[in-house]
Amino acid sequence: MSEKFKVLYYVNQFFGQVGGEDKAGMAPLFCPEKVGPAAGFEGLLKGAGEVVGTVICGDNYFNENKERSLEFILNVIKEQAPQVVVAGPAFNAGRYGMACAELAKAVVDELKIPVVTGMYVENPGVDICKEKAIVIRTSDSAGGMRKALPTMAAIALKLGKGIELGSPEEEGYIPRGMRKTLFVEKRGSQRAVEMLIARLKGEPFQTEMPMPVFDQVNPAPAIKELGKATIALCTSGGIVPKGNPDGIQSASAQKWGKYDVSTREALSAPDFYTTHGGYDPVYANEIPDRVAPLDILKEFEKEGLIGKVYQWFYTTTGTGTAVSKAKEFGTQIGAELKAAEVDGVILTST
Amino acid sequence: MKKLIITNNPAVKEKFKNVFFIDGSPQDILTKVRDLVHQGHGLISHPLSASLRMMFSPYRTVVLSTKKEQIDFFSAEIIEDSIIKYKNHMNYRKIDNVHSEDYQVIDILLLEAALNEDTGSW
Amino acid sequence: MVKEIERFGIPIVHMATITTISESVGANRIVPTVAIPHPVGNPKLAQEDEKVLRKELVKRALNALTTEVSGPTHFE
Amino acid sequence: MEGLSENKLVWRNKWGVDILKLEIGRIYIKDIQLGNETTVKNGILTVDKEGLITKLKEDERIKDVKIDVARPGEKVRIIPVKDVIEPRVKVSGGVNGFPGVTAKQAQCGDGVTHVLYGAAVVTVGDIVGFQEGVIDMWGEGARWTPFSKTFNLTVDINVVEGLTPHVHEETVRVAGLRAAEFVGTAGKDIKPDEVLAYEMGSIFEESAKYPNLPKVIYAEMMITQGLLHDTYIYGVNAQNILPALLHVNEELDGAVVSGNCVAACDKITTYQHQNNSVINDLYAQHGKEINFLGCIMVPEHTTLGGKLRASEYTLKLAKMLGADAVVISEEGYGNPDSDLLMICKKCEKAGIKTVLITDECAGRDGMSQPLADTAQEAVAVVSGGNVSHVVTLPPADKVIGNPEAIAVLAGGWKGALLEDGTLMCELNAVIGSTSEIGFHNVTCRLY
Repeated sequence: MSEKFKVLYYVNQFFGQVGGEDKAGMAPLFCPEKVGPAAGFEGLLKGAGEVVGTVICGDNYFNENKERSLEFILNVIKEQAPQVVVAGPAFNAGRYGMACAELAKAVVDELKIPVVTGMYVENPGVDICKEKAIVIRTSDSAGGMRKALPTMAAIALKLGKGIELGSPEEEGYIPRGMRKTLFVEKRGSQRAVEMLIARLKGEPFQTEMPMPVFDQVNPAPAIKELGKATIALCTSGGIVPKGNPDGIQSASAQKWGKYDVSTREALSAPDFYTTHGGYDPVYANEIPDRVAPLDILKEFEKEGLIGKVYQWFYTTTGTGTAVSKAKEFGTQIGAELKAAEVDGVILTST
Repeated sequence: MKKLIITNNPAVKEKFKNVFFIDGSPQDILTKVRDLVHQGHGLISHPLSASLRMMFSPYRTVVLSTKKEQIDFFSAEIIEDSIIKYKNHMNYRKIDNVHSEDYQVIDILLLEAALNEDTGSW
Repeated sequence: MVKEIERFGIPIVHMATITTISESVGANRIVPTVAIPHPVGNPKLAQEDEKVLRKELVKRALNALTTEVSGPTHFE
Repeated sequence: MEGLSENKLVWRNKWGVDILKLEIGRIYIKDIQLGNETTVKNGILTVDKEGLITKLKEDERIKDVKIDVARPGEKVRIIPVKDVIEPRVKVSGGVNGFPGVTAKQAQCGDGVTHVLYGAAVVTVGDIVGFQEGVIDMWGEGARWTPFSKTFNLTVDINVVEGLTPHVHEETVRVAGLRAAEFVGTAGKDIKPDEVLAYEMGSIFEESAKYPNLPKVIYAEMMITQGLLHDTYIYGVNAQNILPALLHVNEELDGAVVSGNCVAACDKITTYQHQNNSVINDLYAQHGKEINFLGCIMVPEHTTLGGKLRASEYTLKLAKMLGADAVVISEEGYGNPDSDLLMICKKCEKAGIKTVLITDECAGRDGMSQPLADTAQEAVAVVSGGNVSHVVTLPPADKVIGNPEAIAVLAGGWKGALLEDGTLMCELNAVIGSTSEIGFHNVTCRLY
């Protein structure tokens, strides 16, 4: 069996048995041994693959030095030339999950090597990499390791041998968001009638085309003292500084931007304009405050009607942006506003 | 009842009055329609065709109502969705210019059907 | 976006022209605005009048933020 | 009116009210041969080729007709397909042919009809240059179209010069129907291998019989937007109708004819109207799980006003009939998606449960969101597959129709026509591949 495929394993400082939180700042290193979960992994590959080494990196180091970390790790991968890269599982650990996810994305995009990882479904890393890597569904704590590894190994085995993966349910991974066209036993009309009868009987049924879910959030309590409140201004109308320094897309936005407006009286032209591709930009470009009314908020701040306009102005474009992206933006922006103790938010949309 | 026909089909321009002709792509037509809807015009005809093959057409004609004070939300949602859907298709398809004459003819026939259908003056 | 920010317990007011979308994305405090390309402006007005209009709309938004609501509410 | 009384068989049930009773006798066809007479013997359908050509050329607008046969498994490609029609003959009740189109007006859905089951007439010929629609009889392509399993008599129509597109379209459409009628007569005196009975009383009677079963209606949307985008009911162009209520038997007996030939993957061919799978599958549950009330034929208009009107009217008919649930099927892609969701939303809001059948465009890699329009109310949707799914079709030994149309398939997108004739195309070019009446067994799953 000289034709074994090669697997490279990635773990954080904890699973790499270097140390706990105190070692989270360690830079990545390559270790030709099989460390932590990598140790038992080879056995699960049933003699078809071998683990050629382990990359260990501190979670904080990775997240704070993403580019440097990726450069190092990608170089190791190039040298070792594995057929499959395995990372984690990260369970519900946010920083570890983000590291696995960013690594997975880079490896798939740049090196075209398949990656298997494992995460709890609510790990923020899932959304980052599930389209690129295979993310198996794990429990939320390391107690699920014994269950996770065989699932990951089974997938690694298929990837290593170039065998097509089955459905997410069969293989235990989180759906990648791919609509796969396939044949089923029953014709469509039959499936429709069965679905109808199940609905009529109040039995469970599964739609073949799930609609995006809109859940409702309980309203946050009102601001008590407006005169002391810090108000943040956000827009999905794509108002950006001249030159669009962060390259916010005109549609299907992949990112948001924040700009310091503490010294500004208004979002005036030509310092600001709209990059939004979803409406006629003429009016917004004449007076950007028509989309995001910083001018009025600043006046109210002066008058003492409100305590303060928050230093940062947040912006993105709303058109064609996937629900999952909008959600991601909201979570990131919300976390920042919460940390900054902002009391209320005005969000304008075009 | 005045209707406004937005088109990039030269044959439509020749044959009809109240035509706003744009020398551009179907995408330009949809963008212009969107801007006009935002200004208060309503959609009379749907901005998309009913078949996949017509997505390849170099021509697109949309009928709008006269401008109203209040923006028609329904029209605004439809044009927005239509643009997303159209772009989604054209990401990996290209316009079929080889048969542009035939597309011109079908475009105008579908327009005539739409105009015949809309008898009201709401 | 609206929902996710509100999830942090911060009151948020959505100023939007198509209020049906506003509701469907889960906004609880909604201020209907002027038009899609210029939600809080109106190029037809003189610049001073336009400012008055914008002031009025932002006041409505602040009013919304200081009002307790129990579900999607329009402030008109 | 003559047609109505002629040969009409009237069944009476215990309430003594006229009902429609349809018997479909299937004669299994195992092969088609071209010859000098039109007969069925031991399951072999022989078609009088010259006789058929002469018959079709009675229409002076037709210059040439080419007749051929494509059998399952043969390395044959048919392109561009305009329509597929099942050859049938009326044995008793009603009149033979397609009332309002090829025959005088008569009630469909009553009496005895014989079907040459397993055979199909496939019309070929382009009215405009960009037509597509491929049927491969073998290999990979055959998996994707239900019409690779039928023995196909292909009718390639060439018209005289100078016809307007409308007249050209009508000529080809009617020629296909006439050809099916001509061939179908071979089954008139043959004993069917299988007899299907379709019997349905009035809505009141059926509801009295099954008081506890939920009442279900079928709303069938049809493309009705102009040339190459039309559907006919009893010969009436459905562009100008209000949604019409049909007895469940009528469409199964030739009341509905397709004039739509630009949406290869998800159009409803005449064959699929004659064998509408939703009607058949609902019928199978009638009296068991559901009380199947009827079909509402819903036109898909181009105008928003028309869409609003048709969706409201459909809801009203459903309410008048006391429907508890409705199956809604779409035809086409693009603006009809709006109609589909409008009807869905209105029905759900009125407390009528819906199940939708549609197809989706999720991009070549399947990674795009399938729909641009979304409605929270659409909780039960059947997908006929991704129209952008790419299939690789190896070269054929023989092409029936216009080989140049193959280039059209590859021309409109970044597809490929390789030197050896291998073609990569999207499912949207393959006839019936992503059927929105659920005629085929393709779907999409989230991976």
